Amino acid sequence: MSQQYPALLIIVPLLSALLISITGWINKRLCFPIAVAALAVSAYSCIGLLLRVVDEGVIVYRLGGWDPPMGIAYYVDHLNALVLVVVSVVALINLIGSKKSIELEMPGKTAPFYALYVLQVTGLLGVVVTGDAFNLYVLLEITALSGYAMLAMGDDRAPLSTLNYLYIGTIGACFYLLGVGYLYIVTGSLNMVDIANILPPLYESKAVLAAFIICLVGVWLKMAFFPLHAWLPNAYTHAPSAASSLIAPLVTKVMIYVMIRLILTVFTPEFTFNILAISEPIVWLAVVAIFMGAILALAERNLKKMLTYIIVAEVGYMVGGAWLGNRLGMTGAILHIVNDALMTLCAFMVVSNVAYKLKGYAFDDLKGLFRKMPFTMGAFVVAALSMIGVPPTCGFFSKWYLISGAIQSGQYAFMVALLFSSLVNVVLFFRVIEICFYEPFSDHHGHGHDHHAEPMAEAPVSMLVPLYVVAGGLILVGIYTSDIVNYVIEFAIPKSIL
Amino acid sequence: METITSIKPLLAVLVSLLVTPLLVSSRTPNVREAWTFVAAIAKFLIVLSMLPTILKGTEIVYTVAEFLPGAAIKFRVDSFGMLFALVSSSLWIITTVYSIGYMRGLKEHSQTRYFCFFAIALSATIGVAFSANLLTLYLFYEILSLATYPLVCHHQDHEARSSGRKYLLYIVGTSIGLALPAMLISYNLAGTLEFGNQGFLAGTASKPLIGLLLFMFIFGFAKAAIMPFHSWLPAAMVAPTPVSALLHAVAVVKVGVFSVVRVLTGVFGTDLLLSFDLGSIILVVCSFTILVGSLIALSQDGLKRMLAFSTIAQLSYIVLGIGLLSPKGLTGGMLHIAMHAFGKITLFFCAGAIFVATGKKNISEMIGIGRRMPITMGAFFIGALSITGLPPCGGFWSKWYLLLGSLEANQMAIVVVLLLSSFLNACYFMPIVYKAFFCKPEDSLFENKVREAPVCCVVPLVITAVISIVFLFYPEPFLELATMTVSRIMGVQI
Amino acid sequence: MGDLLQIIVAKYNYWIYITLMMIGLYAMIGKNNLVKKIVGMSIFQTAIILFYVSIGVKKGATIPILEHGHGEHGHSAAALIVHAVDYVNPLPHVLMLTAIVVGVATLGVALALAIKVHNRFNTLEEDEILAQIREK
Amino acid sequence: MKIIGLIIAILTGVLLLSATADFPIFGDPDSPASTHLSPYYIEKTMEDTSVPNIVTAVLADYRGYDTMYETAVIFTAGLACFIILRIFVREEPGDRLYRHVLTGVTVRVKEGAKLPPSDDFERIDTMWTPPDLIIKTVCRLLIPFIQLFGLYVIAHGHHSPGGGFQGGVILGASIILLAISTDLRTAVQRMREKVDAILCPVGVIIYAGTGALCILFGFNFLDYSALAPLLHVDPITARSHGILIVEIGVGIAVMCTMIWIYNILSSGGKYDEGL
Repeated sequence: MSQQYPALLIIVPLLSALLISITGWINKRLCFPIAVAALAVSAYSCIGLLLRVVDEGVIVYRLGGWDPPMGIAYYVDHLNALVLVVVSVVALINLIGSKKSIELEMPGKTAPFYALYVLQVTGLLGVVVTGDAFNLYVLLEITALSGYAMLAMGDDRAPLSTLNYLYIGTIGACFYLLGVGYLYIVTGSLNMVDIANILPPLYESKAVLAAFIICLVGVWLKMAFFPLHAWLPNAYTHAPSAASSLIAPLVTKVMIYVMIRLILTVFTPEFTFNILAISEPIVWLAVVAIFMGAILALAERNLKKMLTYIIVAEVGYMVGGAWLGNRLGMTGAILHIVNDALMTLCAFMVVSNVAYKLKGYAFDDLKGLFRKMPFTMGAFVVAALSMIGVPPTCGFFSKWYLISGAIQSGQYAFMVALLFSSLVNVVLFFRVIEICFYEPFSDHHGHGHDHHAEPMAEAPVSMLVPLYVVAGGLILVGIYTSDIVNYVIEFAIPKSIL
Repeated sequence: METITSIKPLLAVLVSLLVTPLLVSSRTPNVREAWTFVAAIAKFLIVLSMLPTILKGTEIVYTVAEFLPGAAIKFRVDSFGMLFALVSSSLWIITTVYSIGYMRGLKEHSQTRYFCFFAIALSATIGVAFSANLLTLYLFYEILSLATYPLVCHHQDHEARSSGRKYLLYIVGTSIGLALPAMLISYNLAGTLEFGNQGFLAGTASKPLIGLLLFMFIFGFAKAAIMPFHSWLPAAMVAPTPVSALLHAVAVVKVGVFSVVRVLTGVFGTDLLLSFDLGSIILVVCSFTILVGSLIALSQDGLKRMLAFSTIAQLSYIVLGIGLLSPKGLTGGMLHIAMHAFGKITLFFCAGAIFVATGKKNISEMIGIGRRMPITMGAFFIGALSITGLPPCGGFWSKWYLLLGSLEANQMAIVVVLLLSSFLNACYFMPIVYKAFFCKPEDSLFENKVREAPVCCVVPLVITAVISIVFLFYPEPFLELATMTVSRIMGVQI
Repeated sequence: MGDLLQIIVAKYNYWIYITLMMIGLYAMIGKNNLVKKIVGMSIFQTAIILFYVSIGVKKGATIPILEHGHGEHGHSAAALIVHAVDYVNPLPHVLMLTAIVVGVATLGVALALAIKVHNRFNTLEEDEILAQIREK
Repeated sequence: MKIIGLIIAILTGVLLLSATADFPIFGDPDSPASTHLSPYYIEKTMEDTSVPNIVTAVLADYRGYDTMYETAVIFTAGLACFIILRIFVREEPGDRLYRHVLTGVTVRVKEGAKLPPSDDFERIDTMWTPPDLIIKTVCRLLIPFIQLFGLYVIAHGHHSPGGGFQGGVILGASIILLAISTDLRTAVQRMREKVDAILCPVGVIIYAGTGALCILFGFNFLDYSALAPLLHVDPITARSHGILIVEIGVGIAVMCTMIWIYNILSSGGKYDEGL
């Protein structure tokens, strides 16, 4: 069966999503177990696939039995095997942790929500695993559509912000599609590897340049790279907890994967870094992105919205790292895909726990939260440390690679931006922690007597356990960074990048 | 250098970390504090059990995880780390006793949280002491910064809040803004972060870059409280006194100084500093801190604030000793870690005991207090002598070595600085002692009921005061550990 | 001038699609009404569909359905020989079937969202909605 | 915003136009697109799948995986509209209108009140207008033929332009036509929401399940030749049959989703009164 892992990891969620939407009309209680089982099988296949890739190298899976480039094929190499594992595991954990919150926030519509959730994961996995440029577009649209639907289920303003996201997302996808069309018109192929083989004599062509730019801009729109980020904060803030804690960690990260895939496989590093020579301005753009993300986050007085701006900054990290054009930077960017997915997941799961109990996450609502929800806040602190970049949490190690890459290529501005954003994160997170830690001051001055202890109102265990799995994962991934880098990422980056 | 692999260093670090779940789940305060005790004694015993091996000249290493070549989470116990670990683990036991007396005496809230974070902070301290490379050191340094935050802000009032902000801003701000990039640049230059006897930066960069790195490291480890990054320390005095005592006289600040010393010797190497003549920069910075710190201490009325400024000055002694780059100077600097720790913790214990007994915080309110609290003020006197560097206290040894070191290095200016500073120390300590014993207390100041603080508070300060005296006659094993370190680093026997 | 005209004439398909695309893109960004933006989106997508389909065009070729005898399995050998130049490129058509479907799907979801927005704010003019949000 | 939009649109246009200089001219038979992959499809389709309509063969077999997701996209859109808009209300508050079919008399029933069970009355919309006889009759006549044509388009996709999508849309349109020409309630009576919503994923399951079946036979996903032993034909014909099966799945999915989306959008999610 291990031969079929690449198919299974997608087919099982797809079929179960369909099954869920049927059982939703028959017996609603069955939906959740089906969804969990499907994602568990998918995660199992992804992990099995990663282990196989580590053992055997690139795995090609020909769908329909047709040889590429005639048919569609999967090329599973170290890069996408790693991202697959991240996507499937994050989705699984979040699903388990979100059950209560989904039931609370969307009574009566849980079944279609689970179906959309699983479809979204299917789409993301498909985007990551595919080796066909057009197939990627189709799966991107599945991701997008299911994402719109889930995001729109939030509060009053959610439909509007989702509609804005839909416009931008559609422009992004259409740009990508146009880019693929441009590549197709000059190469006649849609298979990524095949395109890469045909392209070299065409490197000087304006059409290839236009294709590259338009693809890149499309992907940037979808990943909310600054100045194209405007849709993200509102769309994520007003979304239901379960949706935002799935979409926020994964969608931007998968789009970064797509960008790296374009750079590494389709256009090859030779073209991207040597012939185009636009690395420098893009790294500068990333610097601006990081600065702006950090500063905009500072202006927010709402926990969830603050986190969304941090995502904008983190996107800057990864884009910058990938465009540094050296091995360290690329390693950092790929590693940060893993780490940032986990960090963001942890932070957003905390937010959903808070929302489950407090019904709000403006700063003023958070007073005294350490007393009310000590376990949730404990996980929040771990997430905060990771976002700040304190060892041994994983955030430190990817930042390490990114900064090393910046130093190696002499992009000191990028280094400064990373450090600046770390410092701002210190301020951001400790501001929150401070509010949660101190309030209420009330009658207490000096020493001598105890606080009037507010009753503890912790989130249910079914939400806490997954949260702590993620928080523990942040530290474990940090400790096993070297294994991830040496056995996986090292092989994911072509030898031509030094 | 002979090395053996053993899990002991990791155990020493983890023992207090692992006890935290027990602390949280304890049903009664007595069970909780019993666990703290068990952890403290276990930690001390583990550290102690490594001492003979170290004294034989063997080093103990243990690698937890390697994430880049030359950058691992790795422990290495050498003589210098041993010295520091011994000081902090032994003082933790004493401080635990004191904490129980102090916290119960004042009926403080959230005592479980307090003991938990105290334990974590000690884990991090030992982790710093035993780290084999800059990465591990940075890791535990950051953990310590964060673990002490809830301790500093224990009272959770407005003052604690603003102090906590300042604390984090200085400590975390500098470590991320300065130390982290410095570490990364060093790694990119040398390809390793492993502390070496002669550093690993030699021959990798030009003088301006090395100078820049030096600057970034010294100020990056702001726990060393070298001016101008010192003002977090007086602010942190809002914490309960045992925290100030152990953390802000011993663990936290010494971790800062320890890190600076480790970086100076293990990253740059004395030869590199000598050849680029960078020692003098350190000397200037430190002398400035010593003199200004002492002068500010003179003008303070709050006892703990005064002690804080005194600590700032004394910490720079240690760095100054390294900056002399002479064997005797190094010995003196390292020895001062131990001597100052015992002396200063005594003083803080006294301040706390006075507060528990009378509720007074200011020096001006302590006139005549010696008559009511003779044991406490007696210990205070001994601690003051030790800090000033006068016999019959251990502090004499470190100042003596520092003086010899500056003579050895032909730094007459430093000799003057040292003597002047000792004079200033005497100036701010002795009037307190004098007024406490020889002035008649004003009736309005004390009610008749005032007497010594609870036993749990008094015993520890007596013990530390006695140890301070013992050090004059028996400075082993600290002196031996310091000389071993120096001979390893500089290749000379003292 | 003549050259330019010749280029435009020879590649008029691209000019047309780009013009359409610009109209669509402008409507999506510049229009105030949410439904007009959706219309712009459709124009944009249609432009891309036109572009793809025009890639597949071959002069002198016919639709990509092979000539074949009905019902009988006994194809003569000669009938099986197919010349690629005789038929237009089928691939863009396949791709555009997908793109059309995606376009329809997006349109449906967008309209559903627009209805929801209208239910909430009673208007579809973006500036009026923003004003309402700010008032709160 | 308008100026920004203009600038962005023009910039994009200029970028895209500048690249066309390197493009082959319109209808060039020697363009890369026409010489790289497409000759293979044109020349080998008959051999590989025995389907004369190359577009169908490429759509459902060579790139069948794309198409499966295309169907999934449609289904996702249906589900998305459902979750976004659908409101479950037992009964709208307020009075209901009934019409006596034989006499054309309209009866207003107060909230909470009930009409005696009878087939003579039909529920009508609040904005009801009398049906136009011509429209009603013509539609009634047309709909069966439209549906027949839809089935033909699905079934004959191998040999002529057509296939699951086209046929599915035609079938869906026939029901929508019913809804427009009469009212939504009539259409919903013919095609209940539950049936609609279940058939919709069933269509996709037919597609994906066919593919998954191939895995069970030890072949790759969507490799229809695996179905040869099941269908008792040779592998190449099995491909042809496989294509037909998935086209039927696509047809069902597309038809149901079209109806579903229309019903939800036109009734604002309440599924009672349409346009």
